[in-house]
Amino acid sequence: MSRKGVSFRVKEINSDIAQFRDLSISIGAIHEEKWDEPMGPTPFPTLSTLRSWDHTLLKRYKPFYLPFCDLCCLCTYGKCDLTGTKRGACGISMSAQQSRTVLIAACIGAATHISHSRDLLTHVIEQYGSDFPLNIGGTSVEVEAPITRLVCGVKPETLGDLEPVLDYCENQVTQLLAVTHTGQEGNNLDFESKVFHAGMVDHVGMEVADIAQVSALGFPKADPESAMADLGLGTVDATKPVVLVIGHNVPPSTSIIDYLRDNGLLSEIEVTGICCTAMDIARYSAKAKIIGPISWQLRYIRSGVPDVIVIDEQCVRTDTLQEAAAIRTPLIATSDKNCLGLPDRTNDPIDAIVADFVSGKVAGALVLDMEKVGEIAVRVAQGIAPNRKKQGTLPSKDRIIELAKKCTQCMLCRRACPNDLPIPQAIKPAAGGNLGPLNELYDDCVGCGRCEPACGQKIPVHSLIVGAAEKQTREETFCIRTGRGAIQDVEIRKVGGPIVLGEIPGIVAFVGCANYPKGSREVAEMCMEFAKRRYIVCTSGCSAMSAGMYRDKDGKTAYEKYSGAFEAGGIVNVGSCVSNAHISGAAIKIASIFAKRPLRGNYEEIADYVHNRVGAVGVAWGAMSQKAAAIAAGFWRLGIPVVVGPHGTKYRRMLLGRADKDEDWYVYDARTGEKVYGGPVPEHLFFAAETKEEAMVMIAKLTMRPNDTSKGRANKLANYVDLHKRHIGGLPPDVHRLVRVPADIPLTMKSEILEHLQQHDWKEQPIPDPTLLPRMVHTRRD
Amino acid sequence: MSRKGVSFRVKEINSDIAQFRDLSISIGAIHEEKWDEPMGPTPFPTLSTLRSWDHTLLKRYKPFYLPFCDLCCLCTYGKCDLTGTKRGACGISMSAQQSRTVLIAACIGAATHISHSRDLLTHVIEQYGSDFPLNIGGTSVEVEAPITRLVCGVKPETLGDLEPVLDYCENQVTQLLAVTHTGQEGNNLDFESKVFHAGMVDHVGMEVADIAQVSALGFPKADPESAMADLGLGTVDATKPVVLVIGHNVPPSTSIIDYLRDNGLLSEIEVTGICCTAMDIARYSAKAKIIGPISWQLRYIRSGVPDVIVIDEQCVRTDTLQEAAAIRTPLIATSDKNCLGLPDRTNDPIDAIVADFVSGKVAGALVLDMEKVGEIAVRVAQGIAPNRKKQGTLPSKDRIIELAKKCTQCMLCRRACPNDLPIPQAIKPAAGGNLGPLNELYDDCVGCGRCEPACGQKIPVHSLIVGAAEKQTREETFCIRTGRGAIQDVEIRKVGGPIVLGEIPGIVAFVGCANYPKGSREVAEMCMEFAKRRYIVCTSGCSAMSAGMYRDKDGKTAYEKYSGAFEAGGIVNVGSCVSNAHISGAAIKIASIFAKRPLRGNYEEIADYVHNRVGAVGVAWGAMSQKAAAIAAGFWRLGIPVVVGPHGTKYRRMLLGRADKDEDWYVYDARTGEKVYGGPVPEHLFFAAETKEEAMVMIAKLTMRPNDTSKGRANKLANYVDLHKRHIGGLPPDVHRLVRVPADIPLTMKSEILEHLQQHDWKEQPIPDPTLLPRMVHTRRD
Amino acid sequence: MPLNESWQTGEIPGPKKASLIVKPDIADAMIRRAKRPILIVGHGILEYEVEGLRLIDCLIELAKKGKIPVVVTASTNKEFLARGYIPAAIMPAVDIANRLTDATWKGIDGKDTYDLAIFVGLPYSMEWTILSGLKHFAPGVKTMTLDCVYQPNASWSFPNSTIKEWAASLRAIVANLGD
Amino acid sequence: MPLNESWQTGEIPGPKKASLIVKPDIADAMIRRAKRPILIVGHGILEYEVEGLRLIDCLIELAKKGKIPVVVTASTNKEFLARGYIPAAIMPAVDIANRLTDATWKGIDGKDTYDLAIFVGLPYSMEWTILSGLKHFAPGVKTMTLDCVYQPNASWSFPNSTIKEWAASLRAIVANLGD
Ligand code: SF4
Ligand code: SF4
Ligand code: SF4
Ligand code: SF4
Ligand code: SF4
Ligand code: SF4
Ligand code: SF4
Ligand code: SF4
Repeated sequence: MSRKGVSFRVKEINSDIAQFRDLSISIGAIHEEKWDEPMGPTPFPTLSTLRSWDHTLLKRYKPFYLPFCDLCCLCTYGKCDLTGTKRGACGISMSAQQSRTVLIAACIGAATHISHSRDLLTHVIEQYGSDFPLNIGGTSVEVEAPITRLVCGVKPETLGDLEPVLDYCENQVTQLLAVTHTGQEGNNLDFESKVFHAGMVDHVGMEVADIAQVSALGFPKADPESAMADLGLGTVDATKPVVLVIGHNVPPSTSIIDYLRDNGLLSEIEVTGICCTAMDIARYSAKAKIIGPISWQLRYIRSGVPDVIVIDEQCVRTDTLQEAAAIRTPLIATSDKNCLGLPDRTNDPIDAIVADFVSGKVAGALVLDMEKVGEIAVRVAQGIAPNRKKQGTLPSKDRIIELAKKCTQCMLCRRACPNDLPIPQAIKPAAGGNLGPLNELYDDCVGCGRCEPACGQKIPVHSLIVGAAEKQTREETFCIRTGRGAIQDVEIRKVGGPIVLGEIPGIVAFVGCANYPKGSREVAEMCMEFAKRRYIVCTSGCSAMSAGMYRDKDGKTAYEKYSGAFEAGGIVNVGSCVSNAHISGAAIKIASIFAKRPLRGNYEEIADYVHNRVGAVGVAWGAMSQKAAAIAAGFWRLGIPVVVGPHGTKYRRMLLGRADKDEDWYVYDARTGEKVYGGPVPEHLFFAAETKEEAMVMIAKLTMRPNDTSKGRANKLANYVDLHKRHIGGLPPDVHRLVRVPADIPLTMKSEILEHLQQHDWKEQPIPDPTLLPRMVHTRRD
Repeated sequence: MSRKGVSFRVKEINSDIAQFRDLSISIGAIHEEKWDEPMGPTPFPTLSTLRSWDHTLLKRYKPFYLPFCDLCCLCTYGKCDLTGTKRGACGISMSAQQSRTVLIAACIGAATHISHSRDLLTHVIEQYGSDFPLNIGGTSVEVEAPITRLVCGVKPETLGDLEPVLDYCENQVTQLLAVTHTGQEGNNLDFESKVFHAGMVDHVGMEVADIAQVSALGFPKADPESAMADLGLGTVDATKPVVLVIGHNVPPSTSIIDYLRDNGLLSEIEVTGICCTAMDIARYSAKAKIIGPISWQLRYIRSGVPDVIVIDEQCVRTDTLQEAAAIRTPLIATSDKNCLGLPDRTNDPIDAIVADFVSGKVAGALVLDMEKVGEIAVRVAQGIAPNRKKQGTLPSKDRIIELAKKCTQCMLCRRACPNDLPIPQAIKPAAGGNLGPLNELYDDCVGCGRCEPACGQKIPVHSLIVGAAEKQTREETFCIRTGRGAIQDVEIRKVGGPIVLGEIPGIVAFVGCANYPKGSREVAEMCMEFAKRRYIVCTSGCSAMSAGMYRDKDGKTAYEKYSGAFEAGGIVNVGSCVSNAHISGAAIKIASIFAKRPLRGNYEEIADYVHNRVGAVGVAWGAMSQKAAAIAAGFWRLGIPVVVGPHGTKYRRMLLGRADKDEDWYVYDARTGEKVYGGPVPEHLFFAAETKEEAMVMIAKLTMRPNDTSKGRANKLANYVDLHKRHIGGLPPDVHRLVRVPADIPLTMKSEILEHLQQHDWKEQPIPDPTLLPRMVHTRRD
Repeated sequence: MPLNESWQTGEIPGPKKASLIVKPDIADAMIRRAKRPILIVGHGILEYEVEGLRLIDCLIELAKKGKIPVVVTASTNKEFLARGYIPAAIMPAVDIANRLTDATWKGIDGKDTYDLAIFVGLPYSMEWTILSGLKHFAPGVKTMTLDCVYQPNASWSFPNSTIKEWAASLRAIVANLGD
Repeated sequence: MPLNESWQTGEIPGPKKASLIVKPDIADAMIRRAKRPILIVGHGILEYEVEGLRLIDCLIELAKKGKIPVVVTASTNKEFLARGYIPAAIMPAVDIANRLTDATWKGIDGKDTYDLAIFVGLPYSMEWTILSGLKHFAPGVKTMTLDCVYQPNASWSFPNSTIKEWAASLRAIVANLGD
């Protein structure tokens, strides 16, 4: 009766009861002794352990609620109208309800990463054993699990060591989800504190997943020069049998590569992927091709190219089975989280399954044995490709014109489109033979397909757009540096100084989904802009793909133009969604490795350091999912601001500072214990920008920290002012709030800024040694 | 680095690192050996292990979706309009979305019980140690944890043995919640299967909680004659200092009783409770008084009687702090799940906290140390009572008339009222001095308070109703048999035969919340009706209270009139919400103890037995919460039907059989393996009744099972027909579907039923030895 | 009182909402146009009596004149029987609604599917959710409510009305049907 | 096109919804009645040009005639500057909206709170959510949108209109204000 029972497969439990006991012995804390760092104050924090830190942040960054619904429908007392000061039948107020909704989203997001992490870990432990050592980057990465060390106070050395870490995560997610029950938490800020907690736990879960797969599957190990992989619809050789993998959990896909390798088929079959499974399979074999983010699912399937589709979990369109059937491509589901109503063929012989697929007898099957999946997928693709002839459902030009003629200009498609794209306006000319305007929509279309069922004329609107962009899709031939995983300790040591001194103006991480207001290109443009300005740019997940989907005037993609090192002007693709942990991990490592702050179970001090000193900003331009909500929350608790696109207001609230309220910006000076004005930096914790331009200006501003040296502040200000001038016009109106001493003023902007300062009665303010924790006064260790 | 870290308190971890290792040793599976029952096929089932069983049930009991919103707002792609055949931006359909919403609710419910269970277990282990033996009913209860044995395949003997069981639950909740992420499960029936899984895991969590508290806190141990406790507003002696406890997690309340006992104060102070904490504190000390279910929160607080309010978790109105402040009563929050924004005083000296409360300096505080809570609560009540003078906020008759005069008859209060109560129609005469109609609303009012913020005239509508019913509230002096906990093995042995033979027509369990369409009384009336008809009636939670809140014409409450034994005509209050596990546990024990089916890790066979043979029905007449959803789901997976009130349609779907489709009702005859018609029994798995009368008739019908002997079926039919005649009128139109052989016909109804059968071309059908599992054919072990 | 808002303030529907029966002839026309209408009567009707007219009598007249089969839910049957009218079927509301979502169901008489389902007298929120179920999952069935409050999920509904206005409308519907 | 439904079909509001600006005078009256109005202009306005009239010019005229301070978001500032009009403030949309929920905020000029916030040119769903924030959390501030689509969370909104109708209305509003 060991907790290990949890991750057991039934067959194992049946086969040998004694195994229980054997395994329960292996749980032990053997490595505990080897780590001589003393335990910090908050290992395995509970819901309330870090509450006061959260409230400190939330006092400054108050939630600005943007209710996305005026009602609550969570229990059968409802629906309750919570408009204004009304309360629900359980007594809840609108503000608490909004935070509660955020907490549900964050719990779903964290649960998703953690359960993915658990499935992955169980799989690699089955394959490689509990004792398989963690290896994230050899000797270059001694702090192998900064978040786990920080949060849990443990130092994992083997795959097996990661299991109790996930136990903790599962326990906390359960506790947090319970908080959303009717009649539990009643205070909005306490809900927010729990959102932060969910975010922190989420990052632990992500870290476990990525260090497990990097170690066990031999992904690039913190390699700044990880291989380049093909990216884009145009890179697929459709003359070969094509496998498409979609999702986030890589084992079914590695099993495909393994089968291809073992059978010498690697160059005969195209393995293509969408979403993070694509990112991770490319880390496993750079021969795999990445099609694009979630928004490419419909267009790629409808192109008819894939001969077999293998889905695992997360961000898999739930209509994949229907779309696959429309192109007569079989679908293999491989996760018990996404069974799609398919018959479970896990225990059937491979030959029988392959035969049923190839003969067209079945359209889909559930196969939960990862090892079988590889062979089945490949053999089905081989068997089916010759007959399918890659017939897609995208309309030809003639057919587009014909369909466009049926349009009544009712506007329903546009009214269904999340980006309010002028579809009817583009269909009108198409009816007359001019497909240009339709093609123009392609870049801004997020491929959600909502326009189609909206149309009373049954016009397949999205297909019309993709069809009209046929030439453009063929030219989607980009490349991406495969996910490198962690940041090396030595890189941290190198950039720690320049970041604090300001030679590097900040770290900007482009993460999250593809729900962009104006297409992928904006992400690529922002990446290049900040790399050019010598920020450290990080990318992950869908955003990492988007970053590569654009060539500048030299014909180069971001990944070709900039290095993959964690350095000024580098563009660092850490990997898939779960690799986001390396970004927060890097911030933590700056505090721990560069600044030598104690790490173990010492969350508050490290977060206080990061918040006040490490100029990092997360940008989730197309953030869409609950996972993105959880990831953002993990950054918030570390005091790292997150910028989202305009759709981000649908996350129900922003966390906004008030630069105009001086009293909000006082910090303790650690040298004296005095409360001193630290300036409105970073100004916000969660901010939705209206346009790319507004985002870039805000990003530059949000890298500022109270601890900036004058040199650093001057560099950050120079970028901020320059971006503001270019994109907004004129000097930023708040520049006087950001200059503390004359030396903060960028040299080249001296006269105009001085004039501005005079106009605003500017007074010099000392630069503090900032902390928000009274207990850090006089006790600094660096 | 043991998983035990999870439940550690920070101080312990800090104090001694070695403790980690000590504890990791104690995880072991020592007792495993002592249980000689061989392991069944499905211990620790994962999301897909029992999928085929679920689909078997779902094929017969198909979801009938009742979307409570036409949109999905779960991610920032939305809101998506899912009307009819439209799909969301992630591809999801309306049916899948509805099931997904049910899954979120079931996950929240399960997480709530499991996290409550975890907190409780951690607390009692801290107090009594891991090795403290489980004792649920001494030698009368050998099967101490039927659900845990069935689901996990383990046999817990000590408190410590329960920890890994909760690990499993937390792991599964995390997995299940992940399924609700955007782009995961796409099939509605697979969502439903996961809902069932959540329900099953929920019952494990509830069982752990209740057997832990019964064992450690010395609650009645399966005692059919557990003590009677006072019930109702009228039972409180308001001349004494009064403590009010609200919630579900009993430790803060036991600490109050302990302090009173230790200081000889038990008769000086009134300890009163609302919701399950009330149920459980009465199990701890029958001196505690139960005020009522969740719907009594506002009326009791507004009465001004409580001098201190102690809240823990779940079903605590989120405006309690505001309501408490309005009567100048201090509030102590004791759970990290519900902090209400209060200052954390956990580590402050008791004297200081008490002083601050008594002086009125603070209105509320968070105290997470259970041992402190008892002393603080009592001393605050003592200190504050003399000065407060029990000033409530309920209006006097004159004030009611005055307020009623302000009414503009705008109808907004009525339109906000979940029960559409004719409030304006009652306020009109009140303005003229006739409070009768207002008083009449009292019984049907669920105390949600929604009418008040709806009123533009700021009339405190709910207070008007309660004020008008002042005399009635004073007369609320009822009693309740305190929760007895488990059902004894010997009781199971006794009733097994009569149930199968039909002397006992069924087990009817009244459970769940107080969101009644027409007040509490209907629950009491139903209990009495079924007890009178010699069904075994079980009660728990809010419903157990409601069952006692009514006196029949002899002036007796249900608990005075009927025995507390699990026998024909007994009314068995098992206890609080988590005690519901004893009801499903009893059904399981009938299969295991009476029918000797193997229990260990043998879910499908046991569920198949229960579904086909044990005539149990759950009734959640006022089901409101996510916990109620999870509890119901746990019954569904066992094949036990659940009846809810009309508000239950807001749970988004029913699971309805189609009696008119003969092909749906075939079962395997275990003797022959043939597929034979088993009749439409039980007809539904989840059914919302429009009225109490419809519910009673349906309950009687739903106790039928294909395995019924003729004697049993005749008894069940007699009740069904009689109830139908009384409440609906005439012979039930489907009686010919329920009579299989002539001997099934109740003697007294012979002629009319025979006539009906003739009119319906009735043909005799053999009575099968029914099973839905092909593998059970020829392999019966009983 | 707003005419076409949910009677229960919070029970906001999505984009597809009931058309208002602004004049009784609209309802008449719909009933006449229906090939196979069915009338589902909940227990709520037992409460209503306006100016000596009991709603149940009005519905019986409607059923007779329109030759519409009546399904009674809950205890409504007893009152019909007491008036000498035998409903076509006794069935819980969720059961009849569930059958209406089945495009292959041949009706209580085993002859054909229904194309119009007229609801009256269920508890407001139960009727709301049941009509929602039909809105989404019974594309072949139009729905109408005869309650005095707006039910957004029906195909046609009365506006929120006073009992008087409503009784007059019902009377007019029944009278017209006789023509 | 339905007049008073959310332009984005799925973005259904709750019970409290914007009144329609059916005639330009309504908007004028509201603006005149306001003690301290403020105009918030998003980047969307840069796209609109009807019959030679650029929306931005119309708004500048509105601001001048009505003496309404203008807050510009995103890059809108550049276009205003290019026309020689200096907005009262440059501020992201969420920032100005957040300040409007603060009943103690004394405005960009430090003098007093605003009682009317006029929005135009934000992305539809962003404006929807921001207006929702103000609907619930800025009880002292009435809101109005000048976009050509219905924004249910405002206090007043135009109906969903064609660009032509809408331009005519705007022109009329500006013309009236001059009176
Ligand atoms: S959770 Fe509260 S606000 Fe939501 S529906 Fe239930 S009672 Fe209403
Ligand atoms: S598929 Fe593209 S065009 Fe269609 S609604 Fe979605 S984003 Fe708009
Ligand atoms: S919904 Fe269809 S008919 Fe209407 S404008 Fe769009 S494409 Fe044309
Ligand atoms: S919260 Fe979402 S699901 Fe609930 S009523 Fe609002 S839009 Fe609908
Ligand atoms: S989860 Fe799917 S249906 Fe729901 S809002 Fe997101 S995209 Fe739309
Ligand atoms: S408190 Fe009572 S009367 Fe008021 S809305 Fe709730 S149930 Fe109706
Ligand atoms: S809401 Fe207020 S004013 Fe309106 S009918 Fe009810 S009590 Fe009267
Ligand atoms: S029965 Fe329902 S309302 Fe009552 S305590 Fe349990 S969950 Fe809460």
